[in-house]
Amino acid sequence: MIEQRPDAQTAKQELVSMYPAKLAKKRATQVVVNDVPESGIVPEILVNSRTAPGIISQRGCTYAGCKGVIMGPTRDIVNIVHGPIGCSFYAWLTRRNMTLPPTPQSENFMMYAFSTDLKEENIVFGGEKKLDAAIQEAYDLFHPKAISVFSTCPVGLIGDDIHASAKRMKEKLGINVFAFSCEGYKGVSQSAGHHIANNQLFKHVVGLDDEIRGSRKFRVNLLGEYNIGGDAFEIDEIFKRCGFELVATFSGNSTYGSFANSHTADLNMVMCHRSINYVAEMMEKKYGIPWIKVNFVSASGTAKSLRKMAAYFEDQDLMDRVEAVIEEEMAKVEVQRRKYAARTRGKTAMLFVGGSRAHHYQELFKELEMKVLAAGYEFAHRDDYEGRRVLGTIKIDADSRNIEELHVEADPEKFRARVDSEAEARLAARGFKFKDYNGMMPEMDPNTLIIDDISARDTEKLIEMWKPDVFCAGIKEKFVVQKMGVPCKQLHNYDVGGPYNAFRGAVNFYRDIDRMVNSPVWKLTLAPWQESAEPALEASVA
Amino acid sequence: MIEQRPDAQTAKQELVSMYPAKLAKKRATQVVVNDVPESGIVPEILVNSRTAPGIISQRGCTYAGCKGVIMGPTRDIVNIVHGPIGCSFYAWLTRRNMTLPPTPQSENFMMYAFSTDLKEENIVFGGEKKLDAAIQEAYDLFHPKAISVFSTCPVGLIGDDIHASAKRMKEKLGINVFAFSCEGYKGVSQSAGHHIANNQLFKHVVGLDDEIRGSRKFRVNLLGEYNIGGDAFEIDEIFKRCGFELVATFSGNSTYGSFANSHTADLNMVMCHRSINYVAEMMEKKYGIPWIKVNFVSASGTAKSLRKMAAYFEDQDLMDRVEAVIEEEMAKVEVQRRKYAARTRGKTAMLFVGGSRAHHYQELFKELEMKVLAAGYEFAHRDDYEGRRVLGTIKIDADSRNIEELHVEADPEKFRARVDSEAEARLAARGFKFKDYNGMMPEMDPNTLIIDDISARDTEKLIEMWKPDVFCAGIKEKFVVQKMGVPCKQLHNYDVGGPYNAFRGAVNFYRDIDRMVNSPVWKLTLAPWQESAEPALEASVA
Amino acid sequence: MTILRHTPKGEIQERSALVINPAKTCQPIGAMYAALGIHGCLPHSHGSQGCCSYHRSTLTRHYKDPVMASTSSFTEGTAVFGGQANLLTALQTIFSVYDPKVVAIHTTCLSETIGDDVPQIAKKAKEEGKVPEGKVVFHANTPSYTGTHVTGYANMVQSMVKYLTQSTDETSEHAAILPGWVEPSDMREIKRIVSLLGVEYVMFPDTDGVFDAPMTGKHVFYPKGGAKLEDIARGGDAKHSFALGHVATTAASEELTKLHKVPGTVVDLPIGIAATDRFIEAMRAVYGFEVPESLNDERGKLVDLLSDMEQYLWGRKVAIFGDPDQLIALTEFLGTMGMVVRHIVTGTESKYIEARLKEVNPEANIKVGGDMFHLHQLMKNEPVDLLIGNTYGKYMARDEDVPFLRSGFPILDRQGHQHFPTVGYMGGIRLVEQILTLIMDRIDRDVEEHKLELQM
Amino acid sequence: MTILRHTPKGEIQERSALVINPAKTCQPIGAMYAALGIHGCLPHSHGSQGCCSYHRSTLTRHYKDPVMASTSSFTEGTAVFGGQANLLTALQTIFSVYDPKVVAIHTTCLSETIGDDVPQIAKKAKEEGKVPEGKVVFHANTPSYTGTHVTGYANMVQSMVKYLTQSTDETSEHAAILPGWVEPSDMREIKRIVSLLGVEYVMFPDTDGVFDAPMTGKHVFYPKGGAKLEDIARGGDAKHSFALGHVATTAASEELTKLHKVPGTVVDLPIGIAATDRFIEAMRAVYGFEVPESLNDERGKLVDLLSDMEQYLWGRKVAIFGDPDQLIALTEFLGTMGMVVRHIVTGTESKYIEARLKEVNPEANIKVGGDMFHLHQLMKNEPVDLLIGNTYGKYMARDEDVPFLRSGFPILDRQGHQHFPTVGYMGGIRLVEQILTLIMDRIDRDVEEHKLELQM
Repeated sequence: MIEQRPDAQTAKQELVSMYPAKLAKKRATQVVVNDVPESGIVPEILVNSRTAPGIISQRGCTYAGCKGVIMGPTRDIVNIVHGPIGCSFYAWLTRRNMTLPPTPQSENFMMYAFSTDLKEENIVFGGEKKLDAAIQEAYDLFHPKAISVFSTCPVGLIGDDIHASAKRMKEKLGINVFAFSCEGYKGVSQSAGHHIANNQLFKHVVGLDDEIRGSRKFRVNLLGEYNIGGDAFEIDEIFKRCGFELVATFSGNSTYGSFANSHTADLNMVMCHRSINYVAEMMEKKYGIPWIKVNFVSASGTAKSLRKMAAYFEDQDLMDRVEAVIEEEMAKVEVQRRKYAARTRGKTAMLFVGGSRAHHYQELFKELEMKVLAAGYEFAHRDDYEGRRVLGTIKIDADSRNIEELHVEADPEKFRARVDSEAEARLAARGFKFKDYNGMMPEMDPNTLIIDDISARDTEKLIEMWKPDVFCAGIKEKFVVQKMGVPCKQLHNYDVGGPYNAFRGAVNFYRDIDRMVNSPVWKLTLAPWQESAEPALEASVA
Repeated sequence: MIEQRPDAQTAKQELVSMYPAKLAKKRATQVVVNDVPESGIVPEILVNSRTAPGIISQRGCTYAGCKGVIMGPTRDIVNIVHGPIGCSFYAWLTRRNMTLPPTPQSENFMMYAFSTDLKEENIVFGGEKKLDAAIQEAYDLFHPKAISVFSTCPVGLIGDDIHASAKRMKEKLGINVFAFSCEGYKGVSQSAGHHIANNQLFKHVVGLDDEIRGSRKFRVNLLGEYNIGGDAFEIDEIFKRCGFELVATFSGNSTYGSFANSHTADLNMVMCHRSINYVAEMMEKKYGIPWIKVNFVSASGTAKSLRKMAAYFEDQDLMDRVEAVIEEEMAKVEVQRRKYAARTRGKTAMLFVGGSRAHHYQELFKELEMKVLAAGYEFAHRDDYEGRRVLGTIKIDADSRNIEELHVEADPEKFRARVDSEAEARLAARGFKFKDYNGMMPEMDPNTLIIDDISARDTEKLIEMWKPDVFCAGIKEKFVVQKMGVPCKQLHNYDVGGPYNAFRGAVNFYRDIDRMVNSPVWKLTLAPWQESAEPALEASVA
Repeated sequence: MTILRHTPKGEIQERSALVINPAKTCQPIGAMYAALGIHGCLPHSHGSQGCCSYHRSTLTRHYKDPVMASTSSFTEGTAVFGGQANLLTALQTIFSVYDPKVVAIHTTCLSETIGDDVPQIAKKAKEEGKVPEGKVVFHANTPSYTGTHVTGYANMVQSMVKYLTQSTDETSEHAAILPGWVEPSDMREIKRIVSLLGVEYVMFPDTDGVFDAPMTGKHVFYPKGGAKLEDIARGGDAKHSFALGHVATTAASEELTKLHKVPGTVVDLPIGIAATDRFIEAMRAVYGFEVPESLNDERGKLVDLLSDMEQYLWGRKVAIFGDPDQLIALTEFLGTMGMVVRHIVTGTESKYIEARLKEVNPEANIKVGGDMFHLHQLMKNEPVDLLIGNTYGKYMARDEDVPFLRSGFPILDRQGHQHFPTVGYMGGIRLVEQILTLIMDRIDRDVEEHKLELQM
Repeated sequence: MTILRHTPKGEIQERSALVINPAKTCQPIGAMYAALGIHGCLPHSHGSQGCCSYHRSTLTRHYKDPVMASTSSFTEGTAVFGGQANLLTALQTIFSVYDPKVVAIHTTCLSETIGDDVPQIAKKAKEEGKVPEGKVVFHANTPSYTGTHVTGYANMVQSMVKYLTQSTDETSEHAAILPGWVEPSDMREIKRIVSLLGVEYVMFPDTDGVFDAPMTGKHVFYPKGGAKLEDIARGGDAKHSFALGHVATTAASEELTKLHKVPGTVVDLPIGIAATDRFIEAMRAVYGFEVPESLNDERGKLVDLLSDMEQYLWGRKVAIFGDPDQLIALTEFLGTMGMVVRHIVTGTESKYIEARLKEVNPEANIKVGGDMFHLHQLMKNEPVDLLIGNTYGKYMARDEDVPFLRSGFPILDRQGHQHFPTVGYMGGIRLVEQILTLIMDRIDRDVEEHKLELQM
């Protein structure tokens, strides 16, 4: 098929021209044929822009990004959704962020959905009293450490002050109560919700607990890892073996206490740059914790990230341990990789998902020796495509301006610079880079297609034109893609698969992709009589 | 309905007249309108007679009576069926005789089916060698205490000498191996198989082990109890509480060893008179163990039987314990009986099954204050209907003559009279009767119908005429009866119900019958439009 | 260890403000499901992106099939200035990009709070030529803060009657069937039954062939299934309408009477023997047909199964949660089976339903407008032998080690519901089979080894 | 503790004489089942009472429905002097008491060993007027000591062709369908499929409506179902015969060719996608029809289900025992599902089947002419994720704690098989649903609590 594929330029034209002129003009700047010149300066792409009303997009809302993605994975906070029942119901256990309480008695509210279930009278006369009552009822039943409140669309209009309510109840109950104004209409996608979650978490939780627990050395936070399918369990295991002390993960398998204590770490590692870089930035300003970009998707990425972490701490024993772990694990992985790559080599993939996975998972396809034909994000910003070098040049539009920018300063008591100027020099000399992210496009082949905020129509057209062997997206796309005879790997929830992170996770992914692209089921699509008018001879033998 | 029922004479005519003249004439002597004069001498009935070819009967074959009924319930004998595969397959776990091995390691072959699976070449050239080999293979795999062999129809004709084979292998393997010539064509029903099983068990097993185990006092055997649905467990529990030492049960929940040791008991109690009285007779002759008839079906029957057992031993403590148990249990039963009888009072039943249950279960219906309209046996003899008083007058027909009558004499060493003449006198004075069985008919109402070897046609006709509230029979009749809108209680396997014996068992039966005769499901038979041409008004309300 | 470890046993604390583990969701998803029962229809969610995304995701997880719907993608500005601009753009985009025959707009809590006048906006769109000739745009108000997903379904079906049915002068013999919220397989079965009765009919909505589309190598944007506009239109000329499920279809039935003088009968969902009998009787009252032998046979087979299996079902305790129309028919049917329904919870509030449930099960603990947290507390206080409800029941089922029959919406973790009906007599046979299997599997798992039975 | 505690793990001892836990039974029961697929037919067992009693009991336990058949009630004398007298009396009694249209006599090991000449006896009965005018008596030889219950079915179906089909001169377009031993529900489904293909047909035997009779308050001695004599007769004029299942129907197909020159195609039982495709292709080769869209849709739905669920089935190990025709189609279908069939046992010996099974599953442990004791040993040595077979498999399933799909004959402890087909594409959907449910139930039972999944 590959040879019959129209080239990237033609394909782009085909995609763009499906839309009315005005929209087509805009789409032309959101669909880019990749080009990676020496300079490394890839073409500019229009992103983080409103989806045209009527377009069937992958995107969700601010509430989903705030409650679902960032706050969902924390097990011991009672998350009350303030609004009509739906939003609480839809966000109930529908992501696969796992949590493993240390004991059978440990608090775990993740399997519960809490809502104020606003009714018409609340919309008319206000729901603040009901919210107070709901917080009280939750407290009386569960006596949790903390309760948080999430407002949904109508709340923003009826004038409930959820922050006032939180403040009131915090004083009354003597536990931490805080709220998120994450109405669904804010921003252009989940992205706004991530930012809002980051802000409130930083404001109300981070820094509350100064006690140093566990090892005083090699203390790190992992940001932007959500423990889908148990990813975090794999990473934790590797960290332990290397000797890193993981203080907090934002927010896979996390607890309220770990957030409160997270400022005692000495390094922040950002995995999903899009959803969490805000917290990293703020923690650096306020507490002096530097951050680096890491990626534990793929075996090579994991090895690279571990080395970078070790390098930062400039400790020979640590580096040796890390090398030993990498050597042991890579040996095992390579055996499997060879086995599976032999069955996947040369096959093609497309990735359209999230804010970092569309990038990170390309590493795994490389390890499977597969070719990525096209990719794009659902809610990313330009830096996630083109790299942080463009940060300065991004113009802030109305939608982004609506999201609060916290003003953060160094904390008079708690600020501690982790890296003095010599150390910084030494590291720089070794080519060590802080807060360094090149984005997706520079790492993709030229003449691949980069599509931001892909639509259902785009998806269909793209598959028709380029017939990939596997397509990565979300639940809303999955069965559209499979109806077309192409297996679809969900990269939000992994289709009940995973873990896919770190070394063993990589092998899990190899196995699942091999299964999908080589499954006999895709050959059953046509019945014999649909393939040939002539009945099979075999059948007529008496 | 009851008033519309034709009277018994008319009903009998209706039943008999369905058959061709010759057969009708015979049936007229097998269908009897009951009459119980002062004398207690009920009308004579023709029974244990060949079923006319072509008639759809309840009856099975000799093999079924021997392998299925008598030998099936013993857990630690490997029972090899010598013949084509079918007979072994059909007798595989299809009765509900339960067994409870003392430990997880204890031998239990009951869930296994063993067959020599005779093929054409064996039929032509003989199967004796294959039988030897099969016994050897069974021994090599399981090393059981004993192996027994059952011959099926063709074996009788091809001249295999299964007894010679058994003898050979017994000598070779040094374990007990014995055989049953229970070809299906022998006799007129399962009854012949019972007799054959009794004979071989007595010849080859009973009396092999003289060691007295357990209490030396109040040692009893229970004959003709097969632990369907756990009946034996109920009886055992009551015996323990009363202080009886149960040496052997023939053959519910039994073991090879208990048979071998059974001659050390001091009293035999016969429950199913039909299937087992042969063993009782022979044990009395050879070992001096007297027997009495008992019945643990129904609470009153259980109380009566326990008292009789205690009376036999003439021990005041025993009698007191028995009375205490009866008092305690009857109190509980009576509460339940009242509750259920209030819901079953006046309802009607019919029983057509086996060789004793059609009689014993009438006790339970009496306790439910229900009326038995008709009953009959599947394979009984005249004494089971009319009482043992007729034994002398039964003429032996060809079919019965074909079944070996063992010639038994008092064992020179092991014979021990359990009851001396004074004791006998004392007991007699108290009205205690040995080997006393009055049969079913004297205990039934006049103008009920007694039908031996009821046919499918009779069953249908009888239900049409007399519309009982519950019909008791076997699996082949069950769904015929229920298609007619009448619940059918299986009295061979209890429909996965039971235990029904002793006190708690009686209550189980009350509950199940109440459920059946009062189930709403029988009112669903007709759709509204089948009940009235006029649509229900309710439905047409807008 | 338990999963729902914070759910207490013992005395049940009343809650007035906090809902925990809802037994319901919001109106728009019901409107979306109903709208997809029109052939060539694109449902449109007038609100924020998230609503549409959530509804599509939930329906997709339930059916493992594509679910297409569009949204007005509200933003901060829209929330302030109203959704008219967005809806106008949306309609233009939709027709040019997705070319539907019909767009069925439903509102959301946001657009309702804002107070957008959807009919007026739709009118404007037509006037501005944003709606091509021959294309249809209609709407239903489905504020998420009143009623539940079932109400949303009811409102959308009522709007179908209101906007899409027509009456001509010619009188006609056909029936209008208005099914409640049931599975595509159930819609198919209802049509089969009505055909067997020999009654000509139109039925809407009809999701048969929409959510259970074949795999063909192509994505058919508008699946073959769904009620055709012209058939829906004929609803106005129907001789009589038969609405199945009081909560989901009464509004539509009454609308049809009001608009086109079509008399209507509202019956329970035809689940189980009695309810299916009543449905057929209702039609017989109007058409006076002879019920065909084949249907009597299906009924007879169900009765046969029940009479033969009664001993396994009799007296077993059941807890059930779900939507009201299903609960009424199911609890009645469970009673017919001889089972004892102990706890009944539905998230949908309705005096009528409460009364009906009490009537069918006077003994049971009934909570109308309750949640699953409450049901779980009831189950802890009085254990049952079987739990019936949607997939969210699985956590309770595992914690309490109770056999669990998936029923209702959503079913996210099993397959079959879209293919095999539970309505009608054959559906009853399937239900009895499923319940028997659950009960027997549990017995076979737990019974002492020496009591393991070979036969039923 | 285990139930089958004497079944050893490890090296498997070959057995030459002793069969333990048979995966088969004897011919006559198959003949009885087939004969009941003729409307108004009373099967007659020429042998001892016990045979007939056992066959009726087993069929009754499988179907929970009446099973009527008569017997020659051999006695000691008969065994010596032969069964002629008994059969003559039997026929006279049968017609006067039960008034069947047809009596289908099958022999037993006893009458075969004696050497009774049944056709001659039947002839004598006619001559002596023991067979009323217009009544039919025919027979099949079914010696229990050769073949298995499937052979008995095959022999009886062959006898139907031999004795009951006729050819006239008029050439005809209709097909003769000769189904293998499948359930009444499958027979019904096969007829539905052939009707959808637009081919006129006669089918025999046909147990639809025989073993799944409705509850009506009456016992219908000869149920409504069954192939009518006049239809069977038309088999001789068929344009082509299609026999489903090589072991069960090849003899009948060849007989039809031999007697009436009706060309025949023998295909596998249409279980699963590929086998159903081949069945339809075979008919298309003769009739050249366009396969209707509705059937393509059913196929597409099955493919859709498989493609969406593939991840849950892929690579799971299966052990299966049963009858050869089922095993071939099922193991092929399990392969299509991505499952790995490890152990296959059938009691029926057949070189052809052995070759076919090896062809479909070269990797599997295949034992043709084996028993369940052997299968259990294989399972102990290499455990599996799923066991498929008749009810007798439940003891192994519990001992090894393996999910168990009841399939084949007999199924004594579950319901549904008589009502819901497993043949054809819809039957495939049912099979996949059942297997998925077993697998997911087991995962939901065993998985650590923090890994319990909400969704598939």
